[in-house]
Amino acid sequence: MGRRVAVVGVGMTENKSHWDCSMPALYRLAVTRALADCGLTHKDIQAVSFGQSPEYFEGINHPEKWLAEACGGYLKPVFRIHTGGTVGGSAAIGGYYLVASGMFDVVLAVSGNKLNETASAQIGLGTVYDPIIGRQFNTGAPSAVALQSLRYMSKYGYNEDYGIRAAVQNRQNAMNNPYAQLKIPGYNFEMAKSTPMLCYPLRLADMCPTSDAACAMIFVAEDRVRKITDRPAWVRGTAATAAGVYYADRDWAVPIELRKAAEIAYKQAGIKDPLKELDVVELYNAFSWQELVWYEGIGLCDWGEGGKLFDKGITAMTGSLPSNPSGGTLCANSIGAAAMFRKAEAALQVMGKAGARQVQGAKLSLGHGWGGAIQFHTIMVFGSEK
Amino acid sequence: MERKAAIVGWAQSPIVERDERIHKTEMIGRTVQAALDKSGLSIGDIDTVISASCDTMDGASISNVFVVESMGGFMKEESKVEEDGAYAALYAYLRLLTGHHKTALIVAHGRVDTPPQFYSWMMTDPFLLRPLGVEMVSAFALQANSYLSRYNLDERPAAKVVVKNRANGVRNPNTQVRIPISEAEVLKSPVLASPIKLADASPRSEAACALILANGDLARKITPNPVWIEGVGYNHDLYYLGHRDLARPESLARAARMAYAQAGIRNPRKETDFAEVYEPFSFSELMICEGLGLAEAGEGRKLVEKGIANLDGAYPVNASGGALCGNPIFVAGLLRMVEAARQLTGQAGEYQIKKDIRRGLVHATSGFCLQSNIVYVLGRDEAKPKPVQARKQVKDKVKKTGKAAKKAASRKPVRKKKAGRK
Amino acid sequence: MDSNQYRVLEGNISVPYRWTPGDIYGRFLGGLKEKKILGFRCPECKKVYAPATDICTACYYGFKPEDQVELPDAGVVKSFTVVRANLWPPKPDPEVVAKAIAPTKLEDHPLLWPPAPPYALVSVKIEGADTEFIHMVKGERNLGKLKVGSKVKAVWAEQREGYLLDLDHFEVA
Amino acid sequence: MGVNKMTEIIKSVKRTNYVPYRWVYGRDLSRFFLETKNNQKLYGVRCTKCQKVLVPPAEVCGVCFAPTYKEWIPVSDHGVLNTYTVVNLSFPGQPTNPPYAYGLVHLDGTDNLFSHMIGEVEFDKIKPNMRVQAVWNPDPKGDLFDIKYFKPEE
Repeated sequence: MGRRVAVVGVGMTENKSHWDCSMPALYRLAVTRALADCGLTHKDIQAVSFGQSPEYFEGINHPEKWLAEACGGYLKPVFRIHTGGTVGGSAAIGGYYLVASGMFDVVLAVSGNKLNETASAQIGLGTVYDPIIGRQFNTGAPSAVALQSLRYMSKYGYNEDYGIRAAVQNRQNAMNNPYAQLKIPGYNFEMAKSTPMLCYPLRLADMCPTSDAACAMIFVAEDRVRKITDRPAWVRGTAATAAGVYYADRDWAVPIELRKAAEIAYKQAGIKDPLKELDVVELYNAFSWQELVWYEGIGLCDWGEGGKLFDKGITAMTGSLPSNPSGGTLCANSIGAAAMFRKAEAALQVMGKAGARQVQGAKLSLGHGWGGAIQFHTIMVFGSEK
Repeated sequence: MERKAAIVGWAQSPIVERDERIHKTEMIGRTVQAALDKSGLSIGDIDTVISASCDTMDGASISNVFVVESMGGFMKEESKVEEDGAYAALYAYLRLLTGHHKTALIVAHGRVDTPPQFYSWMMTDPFLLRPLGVEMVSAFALQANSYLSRYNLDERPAAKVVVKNRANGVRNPNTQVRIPISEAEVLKSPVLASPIKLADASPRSEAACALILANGDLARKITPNPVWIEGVGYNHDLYYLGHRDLARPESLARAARMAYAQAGIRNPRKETDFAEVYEPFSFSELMICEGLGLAEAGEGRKLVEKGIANLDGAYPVNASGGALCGNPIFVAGLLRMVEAARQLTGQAGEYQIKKDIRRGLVHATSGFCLQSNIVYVLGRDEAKPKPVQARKQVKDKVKKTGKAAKKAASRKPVRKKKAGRK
Repeated sequence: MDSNQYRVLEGNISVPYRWTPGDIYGRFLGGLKEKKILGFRCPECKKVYAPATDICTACYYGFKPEDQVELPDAGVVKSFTVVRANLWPPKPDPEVVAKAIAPTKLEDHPLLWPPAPPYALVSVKIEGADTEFIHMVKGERNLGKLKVGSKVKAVWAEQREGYLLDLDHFEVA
Repeated sequence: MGVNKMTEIIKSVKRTNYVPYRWVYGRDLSRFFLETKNNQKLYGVRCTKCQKVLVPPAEVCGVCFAPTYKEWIPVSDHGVLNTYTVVNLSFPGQPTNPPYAYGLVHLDGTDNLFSHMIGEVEFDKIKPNMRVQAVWNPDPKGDLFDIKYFKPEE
């Protein structure tokens, strides 16, 4: 199916308020780091797959028009993909297709957001809701995910502690990630549980921070890979699926479209039992409960079993399938870059370049992205082998 | 020439200035259904859906959230390119090239929920251009003046472009402005931003458009008249207007070179037969024709002055009337592909190019002053277009591949998996 | 259904922003506050960018503060357009905007609105710069004299805050 | 020429961006809200293929990609609260001042979820799967707030 493609370089910026850094400078920082990571220069880049989330975050429509040159896209083929929270994943998948199709050999995928440019990211997220039905009482993403979380809790009878515990596990993992934003020494269950309730059942601890960040990945065609690196991350499977908003029988706790994406990606990657075969997963858990829901979505367990899987400790750093060694989106969420961070972290793991958050001997990894009104999902599976 | 993927079906809603009686999902749903009907396919035959729409125009962040169901994207591999629909077609084409997908549906919609000035004003950076209120008309006017002063031209060639496109638009039942205009009327129309006058500018428009692409072998089963993508190129120039040479859009020349290299074209003027270009303003069409290599730099005017670009000329440009007769943002470029496909399959009716045509150029642009451009070379088979088969026969052919059946089967268990509510 | 029963929802999206200029744009805007036009010279290709930009695109060089050069506030018009028609809907009522962004105060985040015509958008090559500066020429007297090649000089605003319009407009010399 | 170290570095450019909109209801939603305004009744549409009933009405059934508009079906203004949230979070431009509760209601006789506010109940008494009913606004304007909110069923 198409040409084989590998990720050879990854560049990330720190997730924080970049008060000293304009948007072009932020993107340039991620891109220069990605180029340095694989020893290429901007001249080697043949095309750019650009991603950035909703315009109302920074108030810049068509941001690629302004920012592509800061990504080395001057007089190069550039297009922008925009799928909401999944955009980082969608842009990475766009980068994959640009190479796999045979059109280009070396492609940069870059995605980011500078959420601190707006007085509140929730204004931008609020405008996701339909203006005629829903925008009247929205509160951005937290309230929508609160609906999903409570549905999940009440449907399967999980108590509130599961969300908190998932949050704590991620926050503790984040201590190993130099790019994460929320790094709180000694973070524990009591600290998390004592945070204020913002959108029942979500406490402050259940939510992600607001970050500025950009992330870049360099995709290269099969025959160019070995000249650049001996530790590539081969793209083994990709999928981006969508459901809808008002479709019949929708159950917010059962993301059927994510299961579909996982099935597509596993088929491409030849994975039959993801729980056994995958070595590490990076999930877009912008809110704590989603960690459990996405376990089920990507088929690690049956519907409703996410909490039980978590209880077994399989997804802890010490478990057989660590989830979010980076701390996940719960510890750093720039939205535009977040889904690409998941892909990039997954790629770094199989490259063996994840530093203190490295899962030893990781050979097969999965990066996930979520967006829209809990209805878009992207998945990329990376392998250390073709 | 290797035949990789082709346009096998399309539909558009008629371009209108503004229709406040129809919701965007209604517009999209009907257009997609019409495209499926036209090609004799069902939604189950579609592997991937790529959309193009604009958050700022729709007044809704992630504008595909609420339209994904009406465009048939439910449980499909779906993505959105926030550029003109012609870029969405490019992404769909890339997906077909990999073999992961065999059919792709491209959907673009453009509504005027806010005046388009806001769409373009929001495109500016907050530090250097936004305080000046830079938007499409004044930015393209700045470019037009650069072009005119570089080549020492007056405003008459651009007026001739308007006359030509408006005359063509009269014949196009799907377009918005269908009133002919004279050169004198163009030159007398009120100045918006010199040298752009009201008649030089494209109107404010709404429309939806759907296009279906299929892989080589499948395309022939679906339609007797596939329109092949022989080459595609796109490129992106600098953002700040003071940083680039406005009179000669370099990204356009590069996009064209990339497309021509894929299609094996050395002389586009001789090896292609017509062009459909996205000209937001009359002056742009002259520059686009030059950028595409149809005329020497500064000599785009000769195409209109000598009647070459007319519908009955040696190289018709915008036989459909172009964007000057209807410019739905995010759809106009995709419509150029549709118009070229209509011409190549002999379905353009009143505005069908009479001479024998085999290959056409399609151009679309986005950003200020032709910043980003995409160029397609579309071609039909050597033989003349065949009469369209009865719809049912076509459908049976596709079913033989087992695709539709497989899709239907794969869907059921997904629905079953969901636990009952309550 | 009668056509007059079709409904339309009128509303707006109003967002207060605090855009970060960063080190380079930030210096350029700071220069405007002090009635200075600052440029940045790429050490690789030696081109001078005025107004500022974060990178020299061809070299993919990220500008540093030490690349800053001070330029005269005058230049030559390379291209222009005179905007005569008002292309915009009426300016919104400040109360409507204030309500839409509450509790953020409109005084802290003034409404962004395009200039009222007639004015000219001009592309000015500042003396000593290699790029062109897009700005405005205002006033009928200036608009009448405006040509490609006209020499122009900056007219500075009385109240300056570190915003592009601290340089109010250019006048034809 | 040369570096001028005294130049102030501007840290932020603060402005409010205003964009006006006219959002179109279209045929189905116009009719839906005409009924809520004139008759205080909720209507849905039925998918011509899977026969499921959708409220608010949609042009096509997303699951089947089949048209829905052949039937216009009255549905109950009572239903089951599928899930809900109590919002304490506040931000600029928020349309309603917190705290408030809203949720997804599975209206009787429908197959999808309708989102609306929840009122006339203490927040800690709201439970998923409780029966709720619409409270109609005595001054309907033909928009979503023709229903003021849903309250626990009497």
